[in-house]
Amino acid sequence: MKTVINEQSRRNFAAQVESMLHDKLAKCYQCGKCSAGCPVNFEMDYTPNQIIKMTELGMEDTVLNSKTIWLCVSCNTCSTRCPKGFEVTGIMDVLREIAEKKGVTSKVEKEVQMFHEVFLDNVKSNGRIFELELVGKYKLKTRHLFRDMFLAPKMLEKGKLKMHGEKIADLNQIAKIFKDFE
Amino acid sequence: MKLAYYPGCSLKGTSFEYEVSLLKILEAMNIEIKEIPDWNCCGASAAHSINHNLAIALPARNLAIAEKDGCESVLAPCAACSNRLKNADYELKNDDILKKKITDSLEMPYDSKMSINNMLEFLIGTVGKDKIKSMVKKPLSGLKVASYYGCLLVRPPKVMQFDDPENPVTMDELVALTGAEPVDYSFKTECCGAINSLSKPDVVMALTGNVLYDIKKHGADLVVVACPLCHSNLDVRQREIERKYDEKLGLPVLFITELLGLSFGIDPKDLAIDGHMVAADKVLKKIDQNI
Amino acid sequence: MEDKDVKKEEHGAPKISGDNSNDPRIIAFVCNWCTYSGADLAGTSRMKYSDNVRVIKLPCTGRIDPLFIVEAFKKGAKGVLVSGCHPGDCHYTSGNYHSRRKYATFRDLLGYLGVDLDRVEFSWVSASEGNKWVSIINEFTDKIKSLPGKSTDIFTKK
Amino acid sequence: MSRIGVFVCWCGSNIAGTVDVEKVREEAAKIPGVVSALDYKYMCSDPGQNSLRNIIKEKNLTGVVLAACSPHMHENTFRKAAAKEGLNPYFVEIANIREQVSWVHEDKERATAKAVDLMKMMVEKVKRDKPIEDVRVPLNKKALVIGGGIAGIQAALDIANGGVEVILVEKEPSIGGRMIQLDETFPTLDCSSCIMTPKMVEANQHPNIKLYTYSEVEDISGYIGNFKVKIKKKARSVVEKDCTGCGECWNACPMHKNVKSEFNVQLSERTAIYVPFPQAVPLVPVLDRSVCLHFKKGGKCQKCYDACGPKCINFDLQDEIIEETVGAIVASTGYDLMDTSMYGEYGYGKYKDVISGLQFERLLSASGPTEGVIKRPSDGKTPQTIVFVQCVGSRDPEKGVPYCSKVCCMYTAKHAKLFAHKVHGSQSYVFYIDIRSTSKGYEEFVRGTMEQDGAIYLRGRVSKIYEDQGKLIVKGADTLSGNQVEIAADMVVLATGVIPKKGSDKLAQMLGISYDKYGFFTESHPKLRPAESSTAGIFLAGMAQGPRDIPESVVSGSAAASKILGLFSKNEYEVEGTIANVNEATCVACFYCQRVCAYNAISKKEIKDRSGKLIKVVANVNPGLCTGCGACVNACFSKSIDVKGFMDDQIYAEIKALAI
Repeated sequence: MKTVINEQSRRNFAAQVESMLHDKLAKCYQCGKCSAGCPVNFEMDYTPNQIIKMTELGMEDTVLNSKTIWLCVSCNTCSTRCPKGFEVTGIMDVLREIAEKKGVTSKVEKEVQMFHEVFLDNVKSNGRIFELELVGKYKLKTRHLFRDMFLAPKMLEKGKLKMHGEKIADLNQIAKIFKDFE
Repeated sequence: MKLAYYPGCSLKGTSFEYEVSLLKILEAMNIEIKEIPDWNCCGASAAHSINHNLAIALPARNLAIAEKDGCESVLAPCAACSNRLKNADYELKNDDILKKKITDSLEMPYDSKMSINNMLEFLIGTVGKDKIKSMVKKPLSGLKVASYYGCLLVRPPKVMQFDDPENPVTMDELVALTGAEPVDYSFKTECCGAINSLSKPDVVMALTGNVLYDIKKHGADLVVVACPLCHSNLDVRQREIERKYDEKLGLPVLFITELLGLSFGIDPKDLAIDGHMVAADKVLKKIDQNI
Repeated sequence: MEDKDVKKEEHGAPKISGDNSNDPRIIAFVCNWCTYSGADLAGTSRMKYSDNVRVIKLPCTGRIDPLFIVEAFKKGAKGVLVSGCHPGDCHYTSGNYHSRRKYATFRDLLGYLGVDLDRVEFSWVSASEGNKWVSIINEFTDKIKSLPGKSTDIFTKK
Repeated sequence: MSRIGVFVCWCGSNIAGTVDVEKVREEAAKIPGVVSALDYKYMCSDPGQNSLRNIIKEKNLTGVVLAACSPHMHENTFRKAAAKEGLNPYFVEIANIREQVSWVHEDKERATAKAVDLMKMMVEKVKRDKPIEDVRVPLNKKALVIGGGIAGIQAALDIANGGVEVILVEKEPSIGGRMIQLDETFPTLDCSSCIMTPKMVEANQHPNIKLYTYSEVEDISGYIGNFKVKIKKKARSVVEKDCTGCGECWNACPMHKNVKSEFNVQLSERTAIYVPFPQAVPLVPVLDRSVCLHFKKGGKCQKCYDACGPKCINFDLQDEIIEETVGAIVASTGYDLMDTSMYGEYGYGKYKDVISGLQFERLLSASGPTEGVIKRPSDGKTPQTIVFVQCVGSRDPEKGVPYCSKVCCMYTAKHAKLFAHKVHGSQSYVFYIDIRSTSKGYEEFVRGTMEQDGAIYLRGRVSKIYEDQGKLIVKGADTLSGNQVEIAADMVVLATGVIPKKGSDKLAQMLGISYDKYGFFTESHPKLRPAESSTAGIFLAGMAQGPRDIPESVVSGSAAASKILGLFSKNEYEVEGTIANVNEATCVACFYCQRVCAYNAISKKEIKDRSGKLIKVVANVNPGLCTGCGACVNACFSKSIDVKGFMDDQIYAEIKALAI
């Protein structure tokens, strides 16, 4: 592995992340406590502390295409235990948001990204989540048609999956919120 | 003081048992709550994962409606919902520029004076230990109960402002009130994988498996939770986990409201305990034999 | 060299102590231990800053009498800077707390006397903060230059 | 009429390159009262100083202004030169035209104008200078050392060996401090008690040292040369001079196994009447009244009294207050360890086998609770795998302190090494962030722990420790391999951060010395006056100043001692004369000045006539305490107090010199 640092793009990327994060990357002193406690670290391609360092170094492509940012479950274990009070969970949100805005599609963890997108589409059109529709659309999009299907009959039987979703009355306002902030 | 109720999507869907049992024990204790009119989804993890402002705006709408409705505090039984509501409230308090953007978009003011309670804060703080204790008709003595808190109730501590983030005890205290024995174990606040339940089932099974086997090792008869996402992973995926790791668990997973309801002497059917994937029959039988 | 000469012409002959809003006299009351040393450090580091400032050295900002500030304005200063050690770092244990507390009280007095409070600044510069001294002087000078009115307007009549 | 001489220095081209020195000289000559103006290439050189002296003599000058470099550079040089010609040295003023003019400005014309202004200010100031005499304070040649750890003992011995009397006060029943709790010391693996005990004994037996153990400083007043000290000697319930240290009393005490031993950091128990450890100095027990049955159950139990041969146990002894007068003080109160139970994720306090570094020292020590055999507190088994976690509490601004505790890297390496020596085939893992091993032999020592003793170092912090089937599962990270690491250990040792001794902030307030936000005493100057506190006559030593190891503590103890011996080599202490001065004729005795004085330098003075009748009360400045800060001047409503060298009329004259 080798990185040639381009000062201008390094600064731009780091500054963009810092302004969205309201925190300084230099605060992190790479002690690794975030990575030590991360419950999903075992599936990640880069540890959380490496993501922070790579962001500081301006390695935008590597960071935005990493599995790590999509595998993060936002459990906040890292931020809670961080001795420097650095927003480790926050930086994952920021990087995902940048990836989403730049249209970077995660090559390796696209399911997670798609799930978030389908979820928000669902909120946009109903104001609330209609779970059966959410699951269905997600499965169509990812083509994981049969994964978890064995759960469905029993869940239907138990009444856990409703056949009809609720929509809220003031969908116009929801549409406006999405228009203003999407 | 009117108490607003924000059920959230899960309580109206996959975790309907939570709402059924909540309403049942509130009825028994004679406590009234008022569902926020025309509430919307808080955006859950999807929103904050890819759109920070949306993740504040969606919950803010609910808070603003509740405030307009004359409420000063809101109960959000779902840990994810209460987490998102608290996060939104925190950001609105600390970021005036963002607050203006959002209230302008909502065309509603928000005064940032709402007290947001998760289920445990509501039970211990608003209802109170004495009231709950006085309701216990059928003590659950002899029952070993592990309280599973997960992430969203306690983290991040500066925003949640609830209990000790490494070793919370509120739910254990509630368990003790029912006469059951709280079980201490190591993974009370380890993550179950929550949001990636559908997209990364393997990861979720590994994480949830860790928690469940640790609870089993410490000799619990059942698990109580105060979060629909935790419940979903611990209950719905339990059979799969047993198959994957080839080791029996058989741990019923109840909502804390259901456990309280049982100790109040409410019929398990009225608490929708039969709605869970892992049958609680053995535990229920044990309770019945107590009397 | 030519450029410099041209510039000089633009501004006219530089007026050292002239009563000119573009070239305001600024008096700085500083403590001997922190800020004076900080200003020395700016010198040994060969940093450059505005030459409008004249420093009056005192043992401690606790020694500063608000009437010194009034007197400075009366004698034609257009800005007065008071600078001492950081709170807690005072060479004299708590002298700068005294001056800070006093400053709050005497700010009202200065205001009552008609002093334009925008022209009085209070800051902390430690012995190691040569760069901070430089930026405070430059920013304060710019601010004073940007303020409307002549020195005679500093004592505004209410 | 003033006769002022102005000397403008070129400082080579340093000043002359940017300031028109001749113009400054010409302007000086025009000022009324200036009788001589001169510019010269290097005023600080011998010829420069000589011309200064000659002109003072020739022109009979009453004041001198040097337009030169900063007064912080050469004020003293020129004052001394002037004094040689009989001029009061405070009649020399410096206009700083180098650091604050020529080096910071570029436009020569404007820089010259500024230099002229500064020169004029100083001429006006020097015209109003009054002669100032330096003040002399008599010295009581006796020293007080507060805290009997290694730093305090070293200071006391050095002072005593210099022939000066020392009072050594220690809060605990024995001197020895933290060092006597340690097993072996890095990097040489000297046995700590083997090198410490002789020093403790020497301090106890030294004819010039008076030792007060189980005692605390209760009050201090006064100033350099003349501190009045009140020492509370807590009731020991044992008459020291009669006790032989035989041990019959503590063997007879029924309260064995009831109280956790402070000395063994909770790892063993002690009796109610006890000596903290066998080599205690003095070897005289203390009766802990908070747990003793005699005091708790109405006087029935007196088993220790019955067992005592010389009958030196006395239940009626009371706290005693001892008053002493000393000329100088050493504050060496040492440190405590942070309470690591606040790390819920590490389970200290919850899991018995998660212990602190100091507890591990006691497990290693031959005089410790396990007689030097490493055993787990939970089941007494010898651990085979130990995980050491560094930076617990240190370098953690969120939960602990942001600073580095300095000694943990080294003692952890020592722990891992000694563990390897004592338990063959064992394995240690060390989680670290950075290794700080910067003194002589330290880096080699750490490398040896890795290369010879086989300790595995992992670069990263630990996030969680939990128990699983008799093992402690340590979840950490190794950032070098980019991995999350999980280790099943038998025991975990936390390298706990150090904080100042509890109550050191209160002592600092009593002494009137400054301390930082953590409570560590601050030096008068961090580099150049590291042994001095902010208050004259009070010196600092040991960990009370900040994290440091044994050799550094010894050095600081010796440094404080040498400062005191130096101070005591004269009979009087000289104080700069630029201090506050009261005009007794106009003082109205409101004493606002007293309220704002941070140094308690102002007292009430009664003025009586010849018959002894009280005429008036006025404020009086104690020259030993006054530092000349000037806070009192502004507090004075009747304008009766001023600071010499910075008087009101001088400052107004400086402002006036700048009039536009």
